Amino acid sequence: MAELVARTPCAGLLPIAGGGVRVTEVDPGPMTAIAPFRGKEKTLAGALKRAHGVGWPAPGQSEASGDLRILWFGHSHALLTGVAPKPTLANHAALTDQGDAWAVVQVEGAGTRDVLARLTPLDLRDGAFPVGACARSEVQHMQAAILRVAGDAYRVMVFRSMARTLVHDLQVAMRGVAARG
Amino acid sequence: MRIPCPICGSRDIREFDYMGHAQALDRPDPGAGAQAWDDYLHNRDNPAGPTRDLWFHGMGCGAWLVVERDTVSHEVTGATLARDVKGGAA
Amino acid sequence: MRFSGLRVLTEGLTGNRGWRPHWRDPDPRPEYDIVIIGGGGHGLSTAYYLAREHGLSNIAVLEKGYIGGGNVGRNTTIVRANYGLPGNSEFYSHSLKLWEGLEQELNYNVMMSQRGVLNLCHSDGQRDAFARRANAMVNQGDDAILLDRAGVRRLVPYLDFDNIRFPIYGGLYHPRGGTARHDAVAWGYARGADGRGVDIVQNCEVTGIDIDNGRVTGVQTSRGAIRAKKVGIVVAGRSGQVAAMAGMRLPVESHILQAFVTEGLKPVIDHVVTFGMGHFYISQSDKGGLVFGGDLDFYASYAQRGNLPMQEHVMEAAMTLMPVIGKARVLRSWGGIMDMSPDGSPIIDRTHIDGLYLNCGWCYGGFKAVPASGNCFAHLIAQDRPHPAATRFRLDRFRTGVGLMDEEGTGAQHNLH
Amino acid sequence: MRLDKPGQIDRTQPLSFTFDGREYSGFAGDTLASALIASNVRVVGRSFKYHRPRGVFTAGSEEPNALVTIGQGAAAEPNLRATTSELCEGLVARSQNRWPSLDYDLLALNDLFAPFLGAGFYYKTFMWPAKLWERLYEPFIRRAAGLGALSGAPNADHYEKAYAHCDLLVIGAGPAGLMAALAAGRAGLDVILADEDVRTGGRLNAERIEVDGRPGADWAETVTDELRGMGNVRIMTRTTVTGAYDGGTYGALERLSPEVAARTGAPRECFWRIATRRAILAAGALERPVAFRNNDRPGVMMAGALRAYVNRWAVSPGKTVTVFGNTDDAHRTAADLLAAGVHVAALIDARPEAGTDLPVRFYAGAQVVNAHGRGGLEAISIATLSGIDKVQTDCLAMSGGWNPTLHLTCHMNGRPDWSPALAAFVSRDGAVPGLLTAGACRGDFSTHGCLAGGLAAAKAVLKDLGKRARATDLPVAEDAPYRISPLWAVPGKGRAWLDFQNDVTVKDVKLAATENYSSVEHMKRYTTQGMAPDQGKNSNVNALAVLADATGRGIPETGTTTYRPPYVPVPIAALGAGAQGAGFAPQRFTTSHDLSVEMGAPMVEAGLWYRPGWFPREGEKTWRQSCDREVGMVREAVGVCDVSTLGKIDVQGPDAPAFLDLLYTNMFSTLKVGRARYGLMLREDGHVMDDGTTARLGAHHYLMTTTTAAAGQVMKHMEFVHQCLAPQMDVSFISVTEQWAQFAVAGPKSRDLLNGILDDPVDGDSFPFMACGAVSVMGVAGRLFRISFSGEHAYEVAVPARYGDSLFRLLVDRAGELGGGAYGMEALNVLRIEKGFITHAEIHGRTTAFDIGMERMVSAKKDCIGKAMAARPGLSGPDREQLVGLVPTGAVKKLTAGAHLFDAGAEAVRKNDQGYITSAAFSPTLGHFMALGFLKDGRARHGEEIRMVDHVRQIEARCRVVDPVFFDPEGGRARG
Repeated sequence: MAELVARTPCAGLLPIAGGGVRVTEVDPGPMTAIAPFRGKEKTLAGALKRAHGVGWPAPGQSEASGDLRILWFGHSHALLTGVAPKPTLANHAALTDQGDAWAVVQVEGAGTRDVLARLTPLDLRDGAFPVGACARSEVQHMQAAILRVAGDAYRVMVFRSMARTLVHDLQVAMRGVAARG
Repeated sequence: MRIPCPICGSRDIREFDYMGHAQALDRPDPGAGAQAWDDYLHNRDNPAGPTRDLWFHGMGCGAWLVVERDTVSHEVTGATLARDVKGGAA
Repeated sequence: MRFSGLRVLTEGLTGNRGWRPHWRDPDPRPEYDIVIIGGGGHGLSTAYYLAREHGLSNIAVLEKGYIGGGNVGRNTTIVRANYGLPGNSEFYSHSLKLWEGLEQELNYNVMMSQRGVLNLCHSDGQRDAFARRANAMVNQGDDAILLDRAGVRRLVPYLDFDNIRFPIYGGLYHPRGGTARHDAVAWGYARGADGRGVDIVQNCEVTGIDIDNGRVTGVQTSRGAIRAKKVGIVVAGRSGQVAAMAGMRLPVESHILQAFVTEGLKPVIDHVVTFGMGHFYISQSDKGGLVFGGDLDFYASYAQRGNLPMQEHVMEAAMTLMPVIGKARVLRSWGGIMDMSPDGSPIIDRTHIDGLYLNCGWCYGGFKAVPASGNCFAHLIAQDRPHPAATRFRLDRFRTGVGLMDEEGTGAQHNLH
Repeated sequence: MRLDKPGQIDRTQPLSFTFDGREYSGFAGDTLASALIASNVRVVGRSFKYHRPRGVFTAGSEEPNALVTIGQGAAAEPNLRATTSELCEGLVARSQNRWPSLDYDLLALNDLFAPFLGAGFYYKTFMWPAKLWERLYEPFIRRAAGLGALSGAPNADHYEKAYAHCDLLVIGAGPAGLMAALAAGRAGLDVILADEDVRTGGRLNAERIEVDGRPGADWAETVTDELRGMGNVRIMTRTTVTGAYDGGTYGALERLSPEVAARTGAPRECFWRIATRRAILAAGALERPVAFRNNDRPGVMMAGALRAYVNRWAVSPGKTVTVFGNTDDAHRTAADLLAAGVHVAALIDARPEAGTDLPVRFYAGAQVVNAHGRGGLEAISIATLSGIDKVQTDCLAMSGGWNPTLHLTCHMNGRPDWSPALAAFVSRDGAVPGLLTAGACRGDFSTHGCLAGGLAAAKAVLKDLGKRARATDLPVAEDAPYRISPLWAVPGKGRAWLDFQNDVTVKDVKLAATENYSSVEHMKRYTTQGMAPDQGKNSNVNALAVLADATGRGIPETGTTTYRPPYVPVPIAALGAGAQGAGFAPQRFTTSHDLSVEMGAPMVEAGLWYRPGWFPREGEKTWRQSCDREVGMVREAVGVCDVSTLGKIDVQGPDAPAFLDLLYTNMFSTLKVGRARYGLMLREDGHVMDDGTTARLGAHHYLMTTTTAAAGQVMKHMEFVHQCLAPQMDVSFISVTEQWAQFAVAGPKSRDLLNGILDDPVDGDSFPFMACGAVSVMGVAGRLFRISFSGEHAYEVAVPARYGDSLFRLLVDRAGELGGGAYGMEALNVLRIEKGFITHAEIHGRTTAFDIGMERMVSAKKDCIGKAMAARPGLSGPDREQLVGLVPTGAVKKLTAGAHLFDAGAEAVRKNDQGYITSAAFSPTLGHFMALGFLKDGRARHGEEIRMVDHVRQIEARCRVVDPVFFDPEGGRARG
């Protein structure tokens, strides 16, 4: 019997490199949006800590514990990645599977910030966007999330359907940065 | 122009959508009558000077904001989450 | 003084000493039959037609700055009659006919250039919507041609037919549409009105509207009180403020619309071209500058200037549609204040105050409306009943829902039209 | 000619270039202008209106005359300033606005007709006969006007946009800007120092001025080196800050150096959006000309520019130079020329009290009244108390004083103030929030003034931002006072130019005043003064002064026109970078895209998405053949269609039912778990916003669908309703459009197909019409909905998007085995029209629930968005156009969308208009065309014969009004 074969959002598009920057596709594992029910914010934070060892992220922040991360992801929700949420969390929050909704790429290398400066209006200076910071913003004209995972490494997420556009835009920016030497 | 999103901090207006005056928060009762609904949906003070209007941080956190702004100078003096404004009024 | 080639010649030969002011600068008199608030294109044409068609001359146009300093002096100069809905259809048709004789009527060359307006469509659905609009134009007696892709290519071969993000399916071509020299329209009407006895009073700001017992009696101004039997408000982006002087709250929100011009170039764009997916429209002025614009900045504003996101969006539309102009350089950007109405269509109506009339809500379609707006507003003021071409521009249509003219179909949000 | 002195050029690097086809050479460090001057090229362009020969006039971006086209083929760029174009090997430049050649320009005839071509002449003529305007006058004017020409080829170069963020943006890297950046950088601020020149230093590169006892340019170099060493300071040369925008946002245009721009992938120019907390404008000042007869002759140029050419580029535009001015700068110019060994024939100072120690022929209290020499300056006439002196000269340097470069302070509607002491406008503090001015652009013209001003501005910024300034010594430099005696226009006969580029003379401004274009804005618009590429940088103040004089007002009372962005012209390609071709908007691809393309389906834009139009099979020559076959497949076997682009929104929370009740006209709180229901959504103004089915997955859990087109709008609307109208509701929602790949499986054999892939087969009892629920698709957790947009027995099956490609391939394969296959948008459209289902062709923003026959869906039991306004009298009733079906009854069998409807026999004019067609298609099921449309009082007119007229497609047909559901009106096929 046939079976369904999984394809990643950037299959066939990555990796690419240039301008001191390398872009690879990341498989963050399961991704679940968590939106607390009204008045359940505190109990949810406790349940998260017990279930997965991370707290509720402050706006613009993320928390990591091993391969597991929780990202602040909007005015009313966070994104748990790297682990499927324990079902008990559903007592405190709406859980929605987002594991197939996003293309996730890692952009790293010395020129990363120059490349991203060509794509997003976000202030990525160290003071404004330290390691661990997570923002929703735009990348070119796409809704995006940007997470800083290390000094010169950022994760960029856009909707799955826009993976090609993201890779193309990164490529053009990388060429421009590379050419300046 | 930049808007101080209470959640995300100062952001370029390109991340936001504009709706209009914050009077849109004050939806009349269903039976308030034609004039009340006309005033709500159509008629505007349209001030030349300070105003409060509604912006949606669509490319950011997704929050609706009440922004205090001047329509002549474009100065932005503050922003509050619409749900908080609404909560305060209730 | 009548203008002609011969006059230019004789003046040139005699040292150009014979030229005279094109309009007077009178001090305001204490009383007029009619006071028009607003010395823009619409106000000046209203005064002109009041004098020309209704035999009235005891009229003042009060302008707080210099005449023609508002939107008539800061638009992208497009003239067209390509609307789809009843109300707009007959009105803009009327306006275009007035445009077509305007130079001769005013004895002032407003450089009305019927070079054709082309709207591009980018899907089957858009094409069908264009067909509907085009048929409405023909029903009205105006000209419309539905072009397929090949037809568009013949007309404007320099578009990027092969790589554009939203392919060009075809277009609605309106040959009688075109452009005009915007400032000259204001000046031509001013000269025509002045010549018929109208007082054009510049630097005269209206600060109050006098109302006695439900009837207007005059206005207060920075140059003193002026009595008037009838008062017309024609102040575009300032409509809200002026109407508030009469205790009215209008269905108008003022928004900024930017426009752009490049350095002078040899002829490259011969028509007016409009990009259906990007809110981008462009023509080339007789001086050679590419004149173009896009959508509103979207936030309420009185600043006559805009910001970068919309500028960039407009230029991005230009680059996907016609990369042939990529190396043209933007010389200047500016903004006008648009009186946005909830359905994107204007208001020419009486008010609840006797003798007080309102002309507003032009959104960003006001320039092409200048002749008919003045013509119809003059008719309303002089005869107290609407001109047949403007019967639907009622103020109460939003409350009743009767006769809404939402061409864009975007609903009652002022900035979406 | 090249002077025998060092200058800032590299003589070891000669560069060859051509101008109008002739070969010349210069050196690295030259601009095109300095290299042309070195090569004794005097005429570089023609003026706009009179086509007068013109020479290099300035040394900066304000240049009005030396505009050239550089490059060849698609790379050719018109209207570039030779004065700021870096020379590079092989550069190809051409002059503009002349025919057939720069030396012999036919339209130079215009100059002879000048008496007839004064300000606004065209408003007074070309009116008769009316038809000739478009045919004769305008084409001639258009060809004569304009400057350079575009290449005619699409842009083939790369341009770029980028963002930058800093604490302090310093605009201008002259003495003031360098000092400001130094102090701020040392104190630890993030600083961007931008300058439009290729190097820092500003006027220090152009003058023989010492700072701290050494050449100013050396001092600038040292400071620049220190700044480069700081991690917190970024120096952006070749970068012109073009505009000040709200909230501390600035636009800046960076030109890449020719050698970088030549590399693969490199941009030519980059447009920066800089967000900063504070800014210091240290943009210097622009020297202004004096208007006198024939002051536009090639060889007449600005004195400050001449000093730059002599001192920086070691070139002199003349062998015998004269200098004319009304400040000490005239003397400085003469001194620099003498120091460089250039002969100075005369120094003319308009100030009667002036004196000089320089060994030159000196005139005090005198004025140049005429410039002689048609193709280039040969002599000047000087009016003295004793009469007219004629002096032979091939170059006149003039200086009418300096205008602070305050343009950016006007970009937010700030108006400058007149300073009688400087005889110039100065900016008002606070004109741009967060921006301070320093140095010459503040009116401090001495080097000391600039250095001190820069330092003071930096200190003010540091204090404001709560940072401590580190000790920074103020270097020692000259502090000469600025003494000016205003001189705008020398009285006399003939034409004296104000706006060189647009050929506006003193006479034109006076004529404008005579004709009552006496407001400065009217004068500008009537004469076109200030509207040329230099935007009045060289002419505004002089023209204003002439207007003030002509109207008997002072300069402050006359006012100014305003400066608007950009400060220098910006290519459309830079501001629109990234958008050429497909870059204008993101492209969204479904998981079925690859297979659809493999199958040869034309992919059609649907919003940002791409969807297949149809799937051609062998032997099918037209889209209609494929479409008809696909419709038949669905009606008779099974079809598969990707519907993932429809918006899917997951709604959860205890108040989810109440929230949906508020959102939709109909009830969702009463929907059973495991069932789906069609919903209609209104805008608050009572018109239809969107429609779609919503499934109830749990007591507090729904899955909404929206149309593809309205997905984003609906999501935003829901956020508005929740956050702004009903924040008390405990509900949350999130888009899951991208999470699921969803396929419609439609047709009598749809269940057979599905049961082949579902781990637990479904039947009519377990999965009746409008059922929904979780299923297992070959081991993958999916969802199944029994909903139909075709009117057939149909399902939509959803799996996580990673499996979309795989599932689609499988479904298409299996469908093929059952006599079906994939179907595209065209078939989908025909199927839904046959069923009378609406799309945005019908709900186009002006339709009400009443119009589409759904007014009964507006529940009377509850409030909903749009309910109150939908009750307005104008939104329902017999005057409204209502949804109907139409079938052809006459000889013409085709119906077309966009056609209008009329009573049979009525003339097809607006007054008789009864409605229009929104959707039309050939129905292979029915065997004839069918259409949906809106007809006045249409529901009462079923059976009536009417007339359809499509003027623009030249189709007219008789048709009958019928119910909009053409096929299976009882709906038995979908339910069965």
